Amino acid sequence: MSISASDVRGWIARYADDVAEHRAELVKLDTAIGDGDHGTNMDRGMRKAVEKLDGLEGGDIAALLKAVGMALVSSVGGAAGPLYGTLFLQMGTASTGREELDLAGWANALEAGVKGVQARGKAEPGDKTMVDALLPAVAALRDAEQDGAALDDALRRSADAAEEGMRATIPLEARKGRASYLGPRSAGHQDPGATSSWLLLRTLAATAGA
Amino acid sequence: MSISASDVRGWIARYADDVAEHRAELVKLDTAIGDGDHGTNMDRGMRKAVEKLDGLEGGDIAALLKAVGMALVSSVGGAAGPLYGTLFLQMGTASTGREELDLAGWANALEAGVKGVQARGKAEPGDKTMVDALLPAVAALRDAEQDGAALDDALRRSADAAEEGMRATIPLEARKGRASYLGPRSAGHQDPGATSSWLLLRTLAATAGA
Amino acid sequence: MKKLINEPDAVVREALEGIEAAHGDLVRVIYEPAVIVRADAPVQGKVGIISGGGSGHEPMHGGFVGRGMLDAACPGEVFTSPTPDQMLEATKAVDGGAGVLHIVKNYTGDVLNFEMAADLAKDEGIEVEAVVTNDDVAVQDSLYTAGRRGVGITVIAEKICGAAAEERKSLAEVAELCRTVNGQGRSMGMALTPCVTPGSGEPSFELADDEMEIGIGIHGEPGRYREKLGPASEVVDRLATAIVEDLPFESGDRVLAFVNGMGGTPLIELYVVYRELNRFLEGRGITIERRLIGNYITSLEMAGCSITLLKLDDELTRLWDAPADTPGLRVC
Amino acid sequence: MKKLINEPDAVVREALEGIEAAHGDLVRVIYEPAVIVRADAPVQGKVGIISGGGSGHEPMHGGFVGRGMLDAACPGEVFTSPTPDQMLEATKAVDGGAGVLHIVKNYTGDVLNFEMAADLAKDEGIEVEAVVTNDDVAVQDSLYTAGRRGVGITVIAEKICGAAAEERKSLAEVAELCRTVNGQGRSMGMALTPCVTPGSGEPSFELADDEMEIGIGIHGEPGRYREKLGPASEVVDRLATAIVEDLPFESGDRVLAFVNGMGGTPLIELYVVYRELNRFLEGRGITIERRLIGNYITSLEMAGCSITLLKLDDELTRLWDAPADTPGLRVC
Ligand SMILES: Nc1ncnc2c1ncn2[C@@H]1O[C@H](COP(=O)(O)OP(=O)(O)O)[C@@H](O)[C@H]1O
Ligand SMILES: Nc1ncnc2c1ncn2[C@@H]1O[C@H](COP(=O)(O)OP(=O)(O)O)[C@@H](O)[C@H]1O
Ligand SMILES: [Mg+2]
Ligand SMILES: [Mg+2]
Ligand SMILES: [Mg+2]
Ligand SMILES: [Mg+2]
Repeated sequence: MSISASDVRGWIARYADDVAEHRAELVKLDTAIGDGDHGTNMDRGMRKAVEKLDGLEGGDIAALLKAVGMALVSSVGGAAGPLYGTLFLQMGTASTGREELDLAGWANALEAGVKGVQARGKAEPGDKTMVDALLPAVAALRDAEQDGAALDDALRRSADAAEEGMRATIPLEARKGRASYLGPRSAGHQDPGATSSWLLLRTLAATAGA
Repeated sequence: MSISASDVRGWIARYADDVAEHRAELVKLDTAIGDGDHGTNMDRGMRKAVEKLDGLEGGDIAALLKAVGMALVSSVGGAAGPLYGTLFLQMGTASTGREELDLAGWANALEAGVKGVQARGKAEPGDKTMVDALLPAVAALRDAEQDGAALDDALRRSADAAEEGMRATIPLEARKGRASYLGPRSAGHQDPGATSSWLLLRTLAATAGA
Repeated sequence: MKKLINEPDAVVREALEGIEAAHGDLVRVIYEPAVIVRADAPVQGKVGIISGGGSGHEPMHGGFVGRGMLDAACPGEVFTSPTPDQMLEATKAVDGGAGVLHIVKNYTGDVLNFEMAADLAKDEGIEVEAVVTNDDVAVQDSLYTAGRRGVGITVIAEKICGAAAEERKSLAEVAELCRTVNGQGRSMGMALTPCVTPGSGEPSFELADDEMEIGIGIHGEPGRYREKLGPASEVVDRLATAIVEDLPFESGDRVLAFVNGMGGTPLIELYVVYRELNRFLEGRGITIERRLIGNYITSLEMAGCSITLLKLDDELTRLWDAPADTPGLRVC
Repeated sequence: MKKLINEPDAVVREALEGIEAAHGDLVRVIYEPAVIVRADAPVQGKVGIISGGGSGHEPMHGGFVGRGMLDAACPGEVFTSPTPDQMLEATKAVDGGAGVLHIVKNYTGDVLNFEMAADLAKDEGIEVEAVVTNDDVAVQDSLYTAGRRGVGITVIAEKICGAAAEERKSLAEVAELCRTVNGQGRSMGMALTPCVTPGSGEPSFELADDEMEIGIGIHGEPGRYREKLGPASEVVDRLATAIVEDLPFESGDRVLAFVNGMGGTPLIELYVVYRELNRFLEGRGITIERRLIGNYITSLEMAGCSITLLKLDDELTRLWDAPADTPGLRVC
């Protein structure tokens, strides 16, 4: 079992729906420790990403992922735009020439993407950012690989790891992004970007699982 | 029995206290159908009037009343400043050369004052202004004169007439001043200027009665 | 009441001290009685122009004192007309021998106090003309009201008359010009929220979350009626229709369009309002030849806006474009 | 949410249409991607200066496009940094062959998007320098934060660098000047009320009737801490002390003092604040040589203010005084 180009299209379409559905919730989280636009930004960006893919023929996974990245960069703005944009652009580059991604291939792609996010945003684990959801997800994929787990099982485990990482942001004091301006007042709130990242991986697990 | 210069001083001092005490209430009335400053304006003006009298020697009633008028004109502002200022300036002129005012003398003075208010503001009875409290007070004084009533009794009757006139402004639609901008919405509220005029006459009755 | 002030009773005086400290190059401040005077007043041979009114409408009027606009302004207490002695002081301070124009907004308090001041000034031998502005179409001009209020057109009249005075036009000419501007101008305003005066500490009226107040004045008075809050396009349609049909403004007219913020409405919204006004007037064949957008005649922190239209001709346009250098309005 | 708008999602675009209709003589508006460009751009041989950021801070930045200030501004969605393609479009539109300066406020979003844009512009052979402003002393500049926010000094840097560019200073010189201004400037802000973005419809934070939020940014973020609201003198003492001691500003220094309204605070209160600031600085032997008072970098309808001080020298003063002709700031 593996991730095909149509799986990617389905994943992006479903994620756009999930973001729209959780838009208000993401805004609320960002209002508490930021400026209240994360939900709006991601919703606007994912709608553009879906449009972009609809206008794109063919089964080149790298092309699809890069198209999503470009759409996010040019429509999301804020911190999340360049960061999610880079995530997808790097995943695309890492998948060049692949017709489909097996567990190892997907793990490599996601790892490259998260490396890109960190290179751009300079966030370390524990800084209370999307990285706190993304890095555990990569680690979980690697463990699953070790265990020779099936792809769908591995995706579920990476989504669970992301959820755990997201919840772990609650007590943290932010050290990156807008929330860091609050200092101690940022503790006790869940990071919006970590939340949208968990949603991203949960949706993929659901898509592949289906 | 008659109104002496020291009665006038006592009246003005007590009225200043009454206005300070009712400042918030006058503001509230003016907020409903005006701009919410009548209490503040009258309070500021009466404090100045008291200062002015404290700095003024002697027992010339006309001089005292004119001094109050000048103080009000130069410190109250708004519609009430020129109107109450004119009221006292005209009362002063009408009392020229008098060491004290008997009932007839006071009736003449108040009548002259109200004439001045009407000449300046062009308000007719029923326009929902201070005139609706002042004119009945003059009429009541004249009646009392006819009945050969005592001064203190006459003053009480003129204060009662002013109160009645004040209450009668409640159902009226304002045709003068700021309240007239509200049209029908001005009905159902008591006029702030009529209220401060009633207070003025009530205080005089109380002063002379004491 | 949440305000950046010290003592409520000291607001006007302390703001004057701030203005004096900030704009000493343009204006001079007199405190007893309170007057803001152009630094180089009196300008010999020039008609002096003064205005005044309650405070809380800043930058009007004090912010418009300077070359090309007012020679002096009399700030009253918040929302309270100033007193005759302030106006007399201002009149004497700006009389350069060519007489003094009093621009008076039509409110009973302003009119009565300016009347007393004009009498006193004439007693002192100063030639004075008073023009009363009354451009607010929200008020019926009838025997049953104090007449239409003076609102947005006052700012425009101060600019245009100021330019004419700089050209050494006579008092009669400047006064006539002021009447012309007032006669060709109309305004109407609305509010999304009330305001709170330092003196009262209470909201000037109550308004539900989905309501707006139409036909408000500039003193936090309630308006003519309230309605459900609609989109900006409807609000503009409502105000502009009343304005355009009152004068009336007709197809082919060239206008100065003034979108004024009441104080608490963000500039981004005023530009949305201007967009709607521009579309509205285009639809009626009326051309916006000049415009002014921003907070110029305010009601403290009230959220809302007013629209003012002035029918232009070449002369009025030329005078509008003439240089002005004041803290509140600059034309280079 | 009470706003003079149509569709929340359409606010930025419709405001741009209003700006285009109002200021066509000064600026040109591009819609896809959204950029406000100086009407006569690119000016051959002149360094182009662009800035950008979320909308809701008007007049910043779009209101500062024009002769003597910015060549272009990129408006993002409300409180959301614009995107690299907007910045690339702006950079190309204003490049007159002398290179382009990006003035970037220090927010993660602004910095990351401008970084991507600069890379893309360089790929197209345009010389770009970026200067990040970070004058907000409310934020500790440490490894544990995204660093200090760029606030009030940004407006001043745009004015001063704009003047230098008009004098045909080189990109390196203008960029260095921008660093100098940022280095000699400090700011801090406070809020009496939150603001409501059209997108969220909810207040950005809750504040009791007797509380104020100290150390706020310009995006409705909560501040560093909240306190009981005191008199203006205390508020100013609080902000100015933090500012003065940070640089530090010392006795004998000459400064530009910028009292900025967050949007919902009446001008009369800003003058009271200026009065207090003037007294505070006098007390420390610091001379206010130039000043700016008003709503220039706002947070929608938020009530509150920020104070910015810039240490001046003759050259900076001369450039501050140089002519500028923009919708939001005019120097004659
Ligand atoms: N330097 C960074 N590295 C990684 N993620 C970051 C960084 N800065 C911010 N983020 C993420 O971005 C999210 C905020 O995104 P968003 O609200 O859309 O942008 P903005 O903060 O500009 O309004 C935060 O919750 C955080 O997860
Ligand atoms: N033309 C007028 N004639 C007589 N009294 C008037 C007139 N206009 C207003 N008033 C009185 O003045 C009162 C309002 O005074 P005040 O609030 O101090 O002035 P303003 O209306 O200018 O704020 C009204 O309640 C009314 O009684
Ligand atoms: Mg955000
Ligand atoms: Mg009143
Ligand atoms: Mg009043
Ligand atoms: Mg944002």
